[in-house]
Amino acid sequence: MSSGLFKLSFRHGIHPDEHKDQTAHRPFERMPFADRLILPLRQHTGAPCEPVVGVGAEVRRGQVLATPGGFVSTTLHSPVTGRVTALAARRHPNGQMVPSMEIDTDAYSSQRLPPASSIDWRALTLDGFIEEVQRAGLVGLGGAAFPTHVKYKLPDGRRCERLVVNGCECEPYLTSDHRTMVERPEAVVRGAEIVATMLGAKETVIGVELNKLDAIETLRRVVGEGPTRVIGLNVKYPQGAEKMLIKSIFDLEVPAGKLPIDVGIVVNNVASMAAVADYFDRGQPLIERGVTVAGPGVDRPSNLIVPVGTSVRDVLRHCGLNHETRQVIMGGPMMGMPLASLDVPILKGTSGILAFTDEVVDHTAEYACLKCGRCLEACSNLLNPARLARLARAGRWNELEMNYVMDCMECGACTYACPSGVPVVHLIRAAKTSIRKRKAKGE
Amino acid sequence: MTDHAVDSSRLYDEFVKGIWKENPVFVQVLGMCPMLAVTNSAVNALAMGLATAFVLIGSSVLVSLFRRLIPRQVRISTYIIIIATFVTVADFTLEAVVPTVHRELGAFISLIVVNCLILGRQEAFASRNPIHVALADAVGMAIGFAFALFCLGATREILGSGSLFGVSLFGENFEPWVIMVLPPGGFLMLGFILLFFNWVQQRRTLRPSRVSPATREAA
Amino acid sequence: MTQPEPHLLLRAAPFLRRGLTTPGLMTEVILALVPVILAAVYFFGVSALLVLTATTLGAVATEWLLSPVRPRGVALRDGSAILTGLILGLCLPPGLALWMAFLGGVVAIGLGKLAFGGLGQNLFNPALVGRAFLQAAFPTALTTWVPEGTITEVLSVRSGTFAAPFMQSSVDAVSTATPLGVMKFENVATPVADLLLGNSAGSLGETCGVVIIVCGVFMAWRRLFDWRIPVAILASVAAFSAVVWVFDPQASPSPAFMLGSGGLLFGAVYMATDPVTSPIAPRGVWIFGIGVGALVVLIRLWGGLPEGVMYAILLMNAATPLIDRISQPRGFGRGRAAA
Amino acid sequence: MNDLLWIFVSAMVINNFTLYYFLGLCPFFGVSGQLKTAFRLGLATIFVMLITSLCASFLNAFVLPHAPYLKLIAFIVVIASTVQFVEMLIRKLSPTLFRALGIFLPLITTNCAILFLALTQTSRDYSLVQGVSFALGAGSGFTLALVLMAGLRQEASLASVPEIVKGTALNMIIAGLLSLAFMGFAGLFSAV
Repeated sequence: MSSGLFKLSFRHGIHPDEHKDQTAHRPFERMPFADRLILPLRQHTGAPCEPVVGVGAEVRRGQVLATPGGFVSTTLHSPVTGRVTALAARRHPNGQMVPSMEIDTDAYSSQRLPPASSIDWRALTLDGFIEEVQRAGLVGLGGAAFPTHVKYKLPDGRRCERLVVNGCECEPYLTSDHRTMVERPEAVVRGAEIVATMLGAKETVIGVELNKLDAIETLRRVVGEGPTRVIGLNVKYPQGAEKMLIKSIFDLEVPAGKLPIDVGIVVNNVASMAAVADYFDRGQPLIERGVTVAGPGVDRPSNLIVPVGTSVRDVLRHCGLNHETRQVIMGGPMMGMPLASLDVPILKGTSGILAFTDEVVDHTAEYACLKCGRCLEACSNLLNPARLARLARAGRWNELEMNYVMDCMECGACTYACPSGVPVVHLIRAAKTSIRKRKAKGE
Repeated sequence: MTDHAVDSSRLYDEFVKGIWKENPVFVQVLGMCPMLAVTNSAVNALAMGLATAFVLIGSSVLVSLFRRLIPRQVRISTYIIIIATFVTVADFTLEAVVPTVHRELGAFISLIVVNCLILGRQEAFASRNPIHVALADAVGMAIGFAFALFCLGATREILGSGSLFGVSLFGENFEPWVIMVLPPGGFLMLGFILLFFNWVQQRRTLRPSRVSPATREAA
Repeated sequence: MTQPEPHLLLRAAPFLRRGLTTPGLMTEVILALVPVILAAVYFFGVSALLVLTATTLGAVATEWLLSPVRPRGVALRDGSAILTGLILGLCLPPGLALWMAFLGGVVAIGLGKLAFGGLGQNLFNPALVGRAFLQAAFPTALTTWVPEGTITEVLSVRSGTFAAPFMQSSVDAVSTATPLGVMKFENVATPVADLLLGNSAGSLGETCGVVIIVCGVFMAWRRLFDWRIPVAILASVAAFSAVVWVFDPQASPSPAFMLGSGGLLFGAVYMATDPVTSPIAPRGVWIFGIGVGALVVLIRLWGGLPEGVMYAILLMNAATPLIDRISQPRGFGRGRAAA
Repeated sequence: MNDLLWIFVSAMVINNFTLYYFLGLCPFFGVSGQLKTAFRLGLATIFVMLITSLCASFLNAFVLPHAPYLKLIAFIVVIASTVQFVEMLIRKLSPTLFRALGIFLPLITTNCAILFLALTQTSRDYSLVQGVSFALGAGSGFTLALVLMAGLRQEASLASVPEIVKGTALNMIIAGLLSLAFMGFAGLFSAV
């Protein structure tokens, strides 16, 4: 227990109300297969994938639908047995129309995965392993949906010394990672073991916030006396951000503009680890994921195993969407996406669906910035958000860059903390976009 | 139009512009050092205005007269020496005629030499124009400058001492706003006057657009 | 089975707020001023109330009339104009002519705040701008101190209070000097206990040290201001004056006297802590506080004026942009600590 | 010693050239938009003021007693040419220093603060050392005011200043408030 009691943390950050008890004790249930799934060809960061089946094709559950469109891209599998009915532009949760594949579920299929043998990963080279991970369609399940295999491609001259498994789940409301750790600790540890062995990491650390004591305990029991450590971390947002997690665990700051691998660390989400284990042990690619459905807008908050591509409307109906809902968020309440329509699919990176009613929707009126410094104390990136917001309003691009605006990870802590209701992170986000555009134009 | 008419209307334009449209203080914000330092009373302001006018007009005429004789390379130094000469004359004259005012203005009379307004007019105008045009310009600018000084001096004296030209305006019981004769009052008062000036300009530019539809209808 | 499509709100993340609001914070600060106001009324009677009303009216009227925020009056909702008016009133002498107090409120908001674009944009503390303007405009009236009252005289009002606008307020026979004045010009120190309990002459809000300290602790606890500012100011005043005092205990005031007298406590708690005009980063805040403390000691001990808190804070307000510049947070993964 | 200190402090903060005597307002408003330029101009001014003070002491001792009516012209001509000479010297000796300060030198020569320094020093009959103290005080006071002003103006440039206040009026108001704050230094060290 000793290591769990250390005050492990990073500087600044915020303590929003957790709202996790709604679902923290609800075990995963399986969401029934919907009649129709929509699978955008781009559910991950990077290039879209390229379809290998045409309209009208009969597909089995787990069959490859599309192959990677580049290295930073991944494979797409069919979450159901059924028929491809369309290959056309469909609404993406981000609001844009993107090329997607539509599949009608075969109502008479058992939807059983075809039996597949486990893969002898120990026989693989690192490059072979990376290919397999890409073939599994894995992306980071924490929310950013960055193709997992890309992280394993170590840059020249870099070695992976340590593997960090991210079980912080610092976003309020969300508990799907929590449930994964409690219900499938073996898979999490097994996945971590596979990755650590392949990357040659000497040390594996699973970081879990101390508001999930049962998860810590369960994981510790599974880990036993092995080389893997489970570390309890003080609860604080945004601890789930890679660099903050590394700071908390190792008291190490990843230099600005660099990646964790530059200090010899690879960070993976707990659910991603379980997905790795699923693929290498059972041959199951990433076709479904755990999603927390919560918020006062649903009558039955739950943790669901949802086939990727299921529409948000189906998921919310399954949990009893009520009439008071005013706002639906995909992801967590701090960094998630607001949905304009419910007819958008659950993606590989969707960790939660939150339905907010008027009571919880933020109605803060905007007042003048008083330079009170609360955003500064919230910013774990050690920036001066108040100044950045003012500069962003004035369009002072050069000064913004001099004040490290590009370091901002848009965690939203500044906006959360602002008593004047200034949309700090929105201004910063817009400024970053403008700066990137100007750079693209200029160079 | 005859040449003569063109000439006289141009003279008039050059003369008038300095008073309002290109007022050296309110619009060009030149010569602020004497502007603020000596305007704590109307008398001082006026004396300073007159002294500056004398130097400005005198040196403009002289520079314009010799404009073809002054070599380009040393023109600035020549202007400064001409100006300095006039300032010395003004300095000694004031000392002889109104010693009290001279004492109050102190070193600021000498500082007319480095008033950027005067040097600026020589460089930008007098050295490029015939003598009568230069004279019109100088007189206009001098009046504009003196007018601005007077405005500032008068307001500061009225608020700061409750008097104008030393004559008490509001009776015995008036509580003077001492700050107005102190340095901060100078800055603030000029700020207010400029603000007022901006306000007038703004209303002028706003008015046509606001009124135009109605006017058009009426027409 | 058919459910109505909820009319969905589209606002970008984050979707949660901490639940603090600017008007809420302002209200709390105003509440924290109430004990000081009550103390002022206790010591100076009705005239204290009159002065406070006049400054607040001046401030509010100016904000209403000149604020660019439309519709008119919306700018008043954040409560900052009232706060400015009250704080200004509390640093004026009791019995001041009401038209002067009103003018102070007008100048504080007009010149100190609205000229720069309103709340959050001002460079100098508005209340102090008003106070410094009055001090420079009417030096005599602003340094005419009536003795702290007794309960029996609660209703008495100085005759000059109601002087017609722009006219002198005739000076009453009874006037006295503040403890700092007595110290400066007669080298006699008022007992510290009297300073803390309010048994001395001075501005409305500054005489009763105990009340200010209690309110300050309350505000620090509610995190209404950065506690570092008053701590830095008071500690540095104590430290600097202690050094001087140790060398020359006869001619210089004791640190305790320095802390308790004049507007130091009031200024440190209510005026220097204005977030708009003080640095934002903790490091900058320390520099700011120590700067104020050093200037206070400098002006009080070697300057021509008995009291320097107001000027010290104004000067450090002026230096705040520069301090902010050198005390920027360093950025995660930058500087020494970066791996 | 106290005398020198008082001359220094007085010229620096009590009777600050810019905020009390309204001198050097052109560069004060012209250059204070940028902090870095403001600081460099300030340093250059200190330097020119030192030279001015030395020149004025020299002229007062050797030239002006014979021709008092030449005071103004002599000051201007001698100071300008000395500064010009020093400028050439710096350009030769240290190009870096020249790039940092040199470009400002000719500008400053025509600054009324310089002439005022020379005239005041003369009328107060300062000795050489007193003159140097005076020049240092005036120069650092000018720098202080300039740098504070630059900081404030940069801050104000981010504020939503009303249209009619923007520009010179705002600068005047900032300068006025700064000057008001400097009134706190009144009488500093006068009792010492």
